[in-house]
Amino acid sequence: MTSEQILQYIFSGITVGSIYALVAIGYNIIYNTTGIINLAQGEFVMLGGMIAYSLSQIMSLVPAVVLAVLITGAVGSLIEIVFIRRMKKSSVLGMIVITIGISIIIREIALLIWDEQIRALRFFTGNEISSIDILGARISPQVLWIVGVTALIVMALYLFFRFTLTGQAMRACSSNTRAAKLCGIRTSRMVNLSFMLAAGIGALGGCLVSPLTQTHYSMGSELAIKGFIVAILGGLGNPMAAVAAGLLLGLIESFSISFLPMVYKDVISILILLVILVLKPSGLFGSRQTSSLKDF
Amino acid sequence: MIRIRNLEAGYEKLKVLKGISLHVNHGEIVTIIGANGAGKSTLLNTIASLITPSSGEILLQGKDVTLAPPDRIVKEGCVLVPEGRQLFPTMTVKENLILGAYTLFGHKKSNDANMNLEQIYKMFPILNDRQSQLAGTLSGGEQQMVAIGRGLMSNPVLIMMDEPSMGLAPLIVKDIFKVVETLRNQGKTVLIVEQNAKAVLEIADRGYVMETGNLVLEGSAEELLDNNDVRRAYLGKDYKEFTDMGGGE
Amino acid sequence: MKRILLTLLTFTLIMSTAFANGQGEEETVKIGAILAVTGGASFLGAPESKTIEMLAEQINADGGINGRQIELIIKDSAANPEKAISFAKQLIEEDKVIAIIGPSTSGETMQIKDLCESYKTPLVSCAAAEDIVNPVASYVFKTPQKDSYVAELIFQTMNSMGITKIGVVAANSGFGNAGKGQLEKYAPQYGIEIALAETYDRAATDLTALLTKINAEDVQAVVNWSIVPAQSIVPKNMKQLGMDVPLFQSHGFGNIQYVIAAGEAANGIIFPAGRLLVADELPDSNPQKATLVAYKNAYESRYNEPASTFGGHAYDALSIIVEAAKKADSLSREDLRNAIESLTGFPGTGGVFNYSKDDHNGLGMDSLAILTVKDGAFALY
Amino acid sequence: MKLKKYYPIVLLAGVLVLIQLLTLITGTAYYLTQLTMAAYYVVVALGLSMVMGYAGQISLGQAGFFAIGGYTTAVLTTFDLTDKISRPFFAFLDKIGLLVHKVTLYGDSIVHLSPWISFILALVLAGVVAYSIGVPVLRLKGHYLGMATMGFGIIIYRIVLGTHIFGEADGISNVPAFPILPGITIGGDFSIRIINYYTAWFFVILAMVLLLNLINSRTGRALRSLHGGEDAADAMGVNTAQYKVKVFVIGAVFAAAAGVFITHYNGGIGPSESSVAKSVRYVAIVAVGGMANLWGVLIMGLFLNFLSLRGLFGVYDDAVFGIILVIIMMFFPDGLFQPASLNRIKRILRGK
Repeated sequence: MTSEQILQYIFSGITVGSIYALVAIGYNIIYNTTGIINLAQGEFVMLGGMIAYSLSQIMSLVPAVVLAVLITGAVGSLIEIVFIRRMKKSSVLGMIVITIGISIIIREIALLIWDEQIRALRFFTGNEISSIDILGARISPQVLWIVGVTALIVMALYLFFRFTLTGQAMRACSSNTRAAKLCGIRTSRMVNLSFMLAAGIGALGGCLVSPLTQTHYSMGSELAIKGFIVAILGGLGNPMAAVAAGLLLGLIESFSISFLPMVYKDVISILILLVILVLKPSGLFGSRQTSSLKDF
Repeated sequence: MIRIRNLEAGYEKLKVLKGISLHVNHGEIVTIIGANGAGKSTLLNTIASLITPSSGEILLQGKDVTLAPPDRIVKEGCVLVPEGRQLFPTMTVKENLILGAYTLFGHKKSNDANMNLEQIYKMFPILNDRQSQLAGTLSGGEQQMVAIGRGLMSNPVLIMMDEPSMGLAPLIVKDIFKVVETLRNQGKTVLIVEQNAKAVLEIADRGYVMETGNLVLEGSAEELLDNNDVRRAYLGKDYKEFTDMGGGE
Repeated sequence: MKRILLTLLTFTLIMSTAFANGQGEEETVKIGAILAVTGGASFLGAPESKTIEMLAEQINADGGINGRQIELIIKDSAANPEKAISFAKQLIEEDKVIAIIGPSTSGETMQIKDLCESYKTPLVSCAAAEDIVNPVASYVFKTPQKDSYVAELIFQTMNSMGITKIGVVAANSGFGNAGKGQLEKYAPQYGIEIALAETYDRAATDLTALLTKINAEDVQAVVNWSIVPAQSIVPKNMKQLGMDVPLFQSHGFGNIQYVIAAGEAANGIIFPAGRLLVADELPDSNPQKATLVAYKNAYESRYNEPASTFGGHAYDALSIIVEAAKKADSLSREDLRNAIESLTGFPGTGGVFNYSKDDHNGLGMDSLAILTVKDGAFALY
Repeated sequence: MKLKKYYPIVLLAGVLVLIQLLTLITGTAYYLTQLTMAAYYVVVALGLSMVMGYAGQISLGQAGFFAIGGYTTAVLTTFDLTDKISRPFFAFLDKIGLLVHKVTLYGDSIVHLSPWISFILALVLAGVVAYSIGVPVLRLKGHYLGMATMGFGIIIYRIVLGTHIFGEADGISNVPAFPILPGITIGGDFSIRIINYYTAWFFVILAMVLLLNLINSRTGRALRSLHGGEDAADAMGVNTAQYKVKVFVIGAVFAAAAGVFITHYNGGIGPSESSVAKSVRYVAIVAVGGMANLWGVLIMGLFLNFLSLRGLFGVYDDAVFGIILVIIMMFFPDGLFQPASLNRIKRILRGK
């Protein structure tokens, strides 16, 4: 393997990994405030791409993306109000099942609205044939957008959770819901906010990747599973580690292609999941203590 | 300050509070003593609105807050320092305290919050040193200080405490109760639930005795200390243990 | 106990009302269709379903089959073989259709091939795989061009361009695998070396890693044999990687939507396909032109989306059944089968069909044209 | 032995005969096709009901076990042994009647393994896989368990989809019929449809009897205590890990058996049978049937599969199951066929 090739695999891994990380961050935000794994997270990515595509037909790209993020955030909030809020007393099993049900319903509605055709948002800069040379490896400018915006989101989230009162209140809800109530924090509002935030971030991710990977009504479940693997790999409830885990999984998948048939790529990532689950459920980057003191 | 009439509440089919009526006057320390499972914690949780009562009413400074959500109760000036501290273990001491003032921020009172923070640090200097340490890593006594401090951050008029002495060494318990007295001297009102009846009656003005969901006895602290039934049921063994332990130190 | 009794009773009631449904009018001619309208192959099944609904209306408006109206019964299998089997049995026995259109995918078609053969029901499949008509089952036909023609045509074009070393990527769908097989089979005949042949997940959305691997082999061209979404991703990823070699695709690229999705990167893609996509460019002398233009215009004005060759396969299936039924001695399944088998010179969207006892596909290699993408539109190469 | 508990089963048998007679009278015997297929899917759901309802564990990979059964038998019985028959091992198998000679529709003569062998191998394989997956995975809880089982399902799906001998995306067709006893053959031929209907339901009843006995056995009591709370069960001295694995293996073997039968009945199997969507569908059926309610699961499994296989839901097939999942979880978290839920429905019907 030449060094250019290795670099090319690395870029490919980072691109895919950033997408996984964005989905995993969504999981973690909701998990942190509610303890729910929202298996409909992948559908938010799909919705973001689809809505932005439709809007971009009648307006320019930036407002289309912004509106798509807002609308999807509202959808996330609505889902929480309509479905999740009523499920207070439900078991984990019930929660898994209902989020699967919700994801099926969103997907079917998307099929009704956008039919089975694939859609692609236009490139943020350049077009399909633009290519940037970095040390002999070549990437699309969209990759820079994906990686750059992912990094920005992660930083913004860090600042939000660390230094704003609302962010701290959300962390408080995740840390100890009862105590948060006693501090006068409206926990239901925080839960709603977490759904909104997760949906919005998912949607932004959907817009970012749409020019490269395209958007299809059934793309969500695949991403939901990959995102979950990454969330577990990083240690559930830890968005920062999710980013590292996302990049790691992206790189593993990318390099696995160089020596294995690509069809078994998913088998590898799921085997990693199973091994991690059985041997170290706290994730690769979390010690057992920190996962018991789950934190941002 | 607070007046409760015929309060009934519980979990699912199990009724824990069977018609509680009590009142706490301004500037008082009132205690509720009783055995494990009598419903003392349930009572405080119901006042704090963590549990929705099935009937009865709660008047806070004359306002009906029976069905108000928990954040309303806090805004009305009533906080609960819960049993077992219930801190945010993965957040720093400072963050824990700031969150106690959460309700102030909505009303552009963030200056109050900073002032309160300084006061808390003055009251518990050790917390000042530990402000950026994770709350989960503190000792039991320090955690109790954070819990009380967090409760005080929202400028409450009524502070409810659920078993503040639980799991603490006797010396620390003494300190904590000293703080409670200080609070009363600063004009706050305190409703305190304790199993350590002897210790709490020494600082309390009045007390209630609770048995299986009912308040069976009411009186001034001295009356209760002198009451034979109370002595037999709640002070006897505890009293001996407490003095033994206290004497040992 | 009482509860169980009660539920069982209600269940029996529900079932018996289901059984009570009477039969429809005798007047109509029933034609069944099993299509993957939803699910993983919906990009095939959805246009197919829309096409035959539209066409059936047209046929009925024009007087149906010798004065009898046709009634379409479309079943959505979502590309699940077990459903295709269930529906096939239902259509054969219960609805007593004269013929079945579909299924959309090769896998499903193979699952019901023997069933239709055993129960002597004509099946006109919209799936591509060669196995469907080889060995020839007397009741099973298909309308899409054979994979082998596509492969051979690609190699012929490569020969003319002087390409000798290529890389092959294919989706792990039935379609992709069959295509990869044909390419590997015919490459030696045309003196072409396949440096690397890889399959990828059919839902893959980023293939840069795979293409990097291919690029390292110094190939002169890449062939991608896939369906949605990869056929638009491969060209984009190739451009990103700065690969300048020509990209050949299969006839699965036959929908202008994929060109739109690939944008600038689509320009220069070479692929064999039926002439539907370039209908307007054809000379008037072309026997297919009338059919192609009629279908294309009707579909696009009605559904407000571009016509694809996939919908065309269903168009051909239904028009072949109707045409044969008009000529058949009776509307019995056996006579219909005979009529289909003896259908020759019938212009469809996929080509001019000449069925015979040994050829249940009926299309020659001339049914395909080599197309390319110029300025975001299909053009003859 | 208390015979009373078998009355509902006798009743079920009666209803089944009634349905068959009804179709005979009305000339609608074709309904039996989907009733037969539905029966096999019911067997899968019954097994899953034990895992989910009685043992309180979630499995989002049940279709994987179904596929292990179906694909094992499909691969083994479609492999043409004509040129291997002279080898001593196969000659021996042939001698003891474990090879089947037949002529295909297209006039080729082939020799294949008896489905009995593949049936037994499939069950053993499913059991072994379930055991080796179950031991490590069932130690997990909640989301982790759900995702681990789903991961298992996806791995099976991916392997089936990516491996040549499993027919990749096309699946395996031309699977021969399965003659289980003289006069009783599992196969798709219309002439043996009534036999197939009764055979399939015989297996359902067999499964019911087995499971009802299991529930009322020592194991069953242990299971119920397990559902009540694992710590409590542990405290009572119940070896929870062992019982969980046991039930998991039973569920897997049931799914695999159903997979074998339906593959021979349909004459083929495709990758969609192992998809996550299929696993979710089984979960939906168990949920709507009432989790720990075998009768509810039986009835809803039959009902929903019957309608789905007849294409009644049209393009909304998946949506129907999604909506079922959401409604059941929101309003009847214990399942429809549970006293609390039935009361609730009654109240709604009364307009309260």
